[in-house]
Amino acid sequence: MKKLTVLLSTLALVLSMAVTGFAADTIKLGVAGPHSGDLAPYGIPAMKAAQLVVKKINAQGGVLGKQVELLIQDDQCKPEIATNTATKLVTDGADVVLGHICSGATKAALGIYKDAKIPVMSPSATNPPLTQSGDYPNFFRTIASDDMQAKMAVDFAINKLGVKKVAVLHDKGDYGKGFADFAKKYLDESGKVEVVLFEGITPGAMDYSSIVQKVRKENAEALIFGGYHPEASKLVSQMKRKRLKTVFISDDGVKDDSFLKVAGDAANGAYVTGPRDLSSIPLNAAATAEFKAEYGAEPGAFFQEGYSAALALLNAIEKAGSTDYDAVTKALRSEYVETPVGNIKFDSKGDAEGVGFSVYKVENGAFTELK
Amino acid sequence: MEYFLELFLGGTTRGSIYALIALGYTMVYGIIQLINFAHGEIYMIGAFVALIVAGVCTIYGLSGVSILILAGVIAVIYASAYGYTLEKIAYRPLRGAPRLSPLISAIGMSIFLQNYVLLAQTSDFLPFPRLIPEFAFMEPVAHIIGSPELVILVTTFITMILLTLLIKKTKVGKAMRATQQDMSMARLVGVNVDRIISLTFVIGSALAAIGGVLVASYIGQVNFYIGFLAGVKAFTAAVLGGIGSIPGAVLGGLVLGWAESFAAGYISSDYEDVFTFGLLVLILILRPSGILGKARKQKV
Amino acid sequence: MLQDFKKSILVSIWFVFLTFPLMVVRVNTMDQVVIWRWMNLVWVAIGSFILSYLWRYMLSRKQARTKVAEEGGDTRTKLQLLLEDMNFRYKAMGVILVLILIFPLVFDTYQSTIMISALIYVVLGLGLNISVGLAGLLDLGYVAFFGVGAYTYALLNHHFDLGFWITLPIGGVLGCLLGVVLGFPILRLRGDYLAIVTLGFGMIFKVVMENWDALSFGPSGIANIDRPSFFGMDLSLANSTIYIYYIMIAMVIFTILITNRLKNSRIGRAWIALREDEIACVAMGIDMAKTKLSAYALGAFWAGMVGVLFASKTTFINPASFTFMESAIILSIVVLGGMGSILGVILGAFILILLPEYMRAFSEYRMLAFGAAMVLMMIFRPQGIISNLRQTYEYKGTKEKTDNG
Amino acid sequence: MAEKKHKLLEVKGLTMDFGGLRAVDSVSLEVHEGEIAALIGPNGAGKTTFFNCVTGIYNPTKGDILLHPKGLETRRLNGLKPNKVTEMGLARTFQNIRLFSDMTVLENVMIGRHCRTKSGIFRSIVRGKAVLEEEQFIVESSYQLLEKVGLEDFANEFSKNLPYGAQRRLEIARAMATDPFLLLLDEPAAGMNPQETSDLDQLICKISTEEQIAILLIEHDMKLVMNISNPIYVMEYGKKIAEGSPQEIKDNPKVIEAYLGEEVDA
Repeated sequence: MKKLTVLLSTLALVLSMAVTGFAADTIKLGVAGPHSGDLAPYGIPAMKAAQLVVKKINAQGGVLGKQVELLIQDDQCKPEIATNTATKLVTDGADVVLGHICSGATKAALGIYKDAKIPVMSPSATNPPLTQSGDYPNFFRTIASDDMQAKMAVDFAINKLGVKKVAVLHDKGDYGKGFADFAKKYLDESGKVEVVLFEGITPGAMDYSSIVQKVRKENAEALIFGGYHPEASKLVSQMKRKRLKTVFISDDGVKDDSFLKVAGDAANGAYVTGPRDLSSIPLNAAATAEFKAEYGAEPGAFFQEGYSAALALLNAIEKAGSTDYDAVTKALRSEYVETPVGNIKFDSKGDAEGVGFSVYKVENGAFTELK
Repeated sequence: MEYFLELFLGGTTRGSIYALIALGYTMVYGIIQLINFAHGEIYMIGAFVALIVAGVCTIYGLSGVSILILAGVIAVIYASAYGYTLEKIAYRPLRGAPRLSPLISAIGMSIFLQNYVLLAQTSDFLPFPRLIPEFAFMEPVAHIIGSPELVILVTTFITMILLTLLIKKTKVGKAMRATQQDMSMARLVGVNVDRIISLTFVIGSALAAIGGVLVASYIGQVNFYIGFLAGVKAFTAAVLGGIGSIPGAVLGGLVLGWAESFAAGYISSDYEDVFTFGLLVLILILRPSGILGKARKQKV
Repeated sequence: MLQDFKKSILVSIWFVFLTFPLMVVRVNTMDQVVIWRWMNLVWVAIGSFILSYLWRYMLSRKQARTKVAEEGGDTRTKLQLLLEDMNFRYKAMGVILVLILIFPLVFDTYQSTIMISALIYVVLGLGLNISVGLAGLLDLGYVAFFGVGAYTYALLNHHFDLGFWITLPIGGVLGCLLGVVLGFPILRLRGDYLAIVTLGFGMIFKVVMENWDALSFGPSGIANIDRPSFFGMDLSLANSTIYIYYIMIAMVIFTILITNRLKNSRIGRAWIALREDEIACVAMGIDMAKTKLSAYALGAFWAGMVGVLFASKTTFINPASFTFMESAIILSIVVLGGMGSILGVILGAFILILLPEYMRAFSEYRMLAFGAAMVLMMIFRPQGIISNLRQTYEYKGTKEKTDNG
Repeated sequence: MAEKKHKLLEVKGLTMDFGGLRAVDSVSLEVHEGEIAALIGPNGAGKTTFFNCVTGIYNPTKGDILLHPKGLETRRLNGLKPNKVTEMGLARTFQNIRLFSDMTVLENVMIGRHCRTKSGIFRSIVRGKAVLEEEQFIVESSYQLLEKVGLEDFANEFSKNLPYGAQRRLEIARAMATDPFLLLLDEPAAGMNPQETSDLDQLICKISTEEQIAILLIEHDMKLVMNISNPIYVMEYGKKIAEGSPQEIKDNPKVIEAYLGEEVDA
């Protein structure tokens, strides 16, 4: 029995040494996000972006003369798994991390990176408190936060559409409700508009006919919806069925080709906010071309943001001259970097300066940016 | 008043779909006292098969109503086949086992079927072609009740009449009722009980598939997860009406549809599911046998 | 032989028919493309052919086993006999204890984190085992109690800065109280109604947490929850993980000890009797309401406690962590491990939580496998991986009369 | 009937309706100390329903069920939960055997001891001396009961693996474990062969005399009933049609008609 114990513990020791590894001299870029499960479409493009960036930079001689090594971890967008993946990245010695994708998972993981003094940059976590609370000095993002989006949607509704009565709906989710809460706040603050309805709808419910009738009863001129495209397409289809003329305004979660496909005709005339159209930026087009050359398909959601984040992180290490936490965060805040989302640096809270949203209108089954 | 009518009709539409699915639960429960947890998944599979058939047909150039009928028929056939297989694999070997066993097996089957469709197809919502035509004569009242709702109501009504006739008038129906009342007695008088149980699953699944096709073409989207919530709601409807009772399932479905519709319309949809389950708990406490259910005398 | 072959061919053809639309056709209605994946059909055909043989073989084995049991024979497996050998059990426990204790010192933080997750599920499984495994009350909303514990700590920590150790029992007690409160209205419900109502409660918990902003901060959740402090000191991530690991080990041992004692007590026997036959149970003078409530509430207690630990480990919680799927996973742990069997549940938790973690490549198939396993277990091995170990009693057996007045 | 003995159970005008169906129609009955009373009647006469009313499984529509424990005050059983009735000292067996099939024979009997012992949750967790002693007492006394019904050799078998006749005896042992002064046996001889029946015959007499437990039994086996019981009550279509000593019953024309009209094996 004793022998067995000794044998097993020796074995365990050897194994663990193998895991923690013979640290080669590389810069380690951690990538975390959903790479499996139903939210994988939001995580895989950023992962591929990081792979493309690292491949390119390594071919050019790496960062600070060292090769960049990728550590990729799946968090399935679940907070409890995200803490595990964060721990994994920390123990594997990641110098900087690109991720996570979902706001909830990011929040759960950030504390771990903070303790380990690792800068983290998300291409997609738009939850405002991530930067605004000041709790996470190690957090940066290459996408604008939800409140900016809500502000833009509200301003558009008031100034461009001139509506007086607005219904605000959300899907009870983290993202959707956050957006709706901000929209309501800005609508109330404007003093020009009455919020006639503020409610959550149940994702997966059979239909939304009652709520659509309620919108009609309240005579809302516009409906601002916070949530994702499946519910949005159900709502617009039923509004069309019920011959409602209410204008539909929604968020980035709806600005997805699936919305156009599933809602069909009913989508026409809807407005959604989303990251500014950046295809005119040369680097943006180049990144897209790179992706197409490598994978033979269109890049998906958050590809450009992920590409930008990877560039920004590695650029900061290069400029800082080391992977030291203070030096890297300082470089992120002071040095401009050319990326597919523009020439950016980060403010003291971690939001990128120079990225923003636009309003898009659905016309003839396509999103058109309104300037 | 118009608002009330709108909510009422919306609730009726939703409720009649619940009723279609609830019938499957109630018939199966009536015969083998099992909550067929995977029944919602059969509904989903029905919708999915219809989507695939309709998709293929559209691409190969068929049109309109003929697709709807073809897709519907194939969906019904497949859902029935799945229902039949489900019973054979997951429930038949467990006849006579402790009560919890088939229930857990059913939950397992539900999870399995969901993930089978997820892996074989996709996790995305797929657009379901709008196959139900817009009738011109409905246009004046379209804001209250549209053509799809009308089609749903009419189809459900016809289906239920057919089901009633089947159960009341045919020999098979008689055998089903006999089996429901006393399985061993029915066996003694020469009813092939195994076959009747299979048939119950087949009929229940067919009804669920009809519901699936109707909902999918009404809402316009399908994914692997639509069966879960619909199944839970429909089961709730079956319990409300009195599980084991066929008119009870229909009434329960309608009551649940109205309750949800009015709750969302007059109170708030924030707590929609809370209302549903609150109603269920209330009914089970006040009248455990449901609205139309007869109290089963427990044999001691 | 030929008969079997014919049967399997038929089964194979049937499944090819059945899976044809879903496995073969993939249509994209927007781009007007149909993808035909014919190869899948071949796999289905071969797979179902082989499986049908396996199915028959397993069925015949099961029948043989029940026959032996009916004739009063011993159906215990070698493993089970080994486990019932007290001597072996003590030795094995010793070795396992040593391995467990040195684990975080040998492996890195990540491995310990994974192990903590598995241990959390061990406690959850043991808790649910009380109501499902012992008392036969199928609870599909168990995750709500887990959520109550997690939210208790998150909120008390957020508003009042209460520490982990104070909140730990509070979480357990609140879980327990909720168990009693929910338990009351559903006492009179029979097995399957109970299942659907508890499922409803689980969903209600999530909806309430999503909507009641003032209490729960809604879907955006609560962040920056403190990790357990070590005598007032805040630890680094690595040390804190090791610390939580040992807390978790202590909690698991505590849970095993208590559930084991309960199981082999007067109360535990009453639970099992309730599961076996409600009517006979009350006719033996057992108060059904009290017995059911105690099982339900005690099961909830563990979920509440371990919920506190969960919140302190992840430092962030939101309602999305408490879905029906979570309840289903805990239930499959209990079912697969063996209902009523403590050792089985522990093993079940390790298999179901660690396997997918180390086989990330197959994680997509995780839920598929869970579902299939639940069905197959019920059919072929309803007692689980390790069935309930029988307690032995010692008695003198005098023939003399006693005064049992 | 010689001297008047202490009256233990008194049922007056018991009526039970299920919807429109009257299953038991104002039946009155008494069981005295030391008696082995029997309730007989054709199938569907309402005997088991009568039992279920008395033991609290159904709440009767009308009538009184009074229990007069010796030296204690009279209790009305109507509407009491079954476990309360059992606590009061009235135990029963079931027509279609209801054993805890996945428990051992010994454990089945130990369940019967539940209402006479009191270790609660916390004390079971702490497992102090008192609890251990109580546990041991439960085991010992249960084993002794098994000895009494002759099942001690099967103590560690699963109850589902017992032969039919032994299962019936186990039900009796389990019921006796609740320390009753009145035992209600629902067709204890059903499905037994003649040998088993005659063993049962002796067992019932032994319980009655040695344990001082009064017995009320429902039975189809007329031979058994006539051998051991007195008085006998006869029910038909929910009504009591006769009562008296075995001889009186044998000669009662109503009884003969009821039985001849129904089936011959009675």
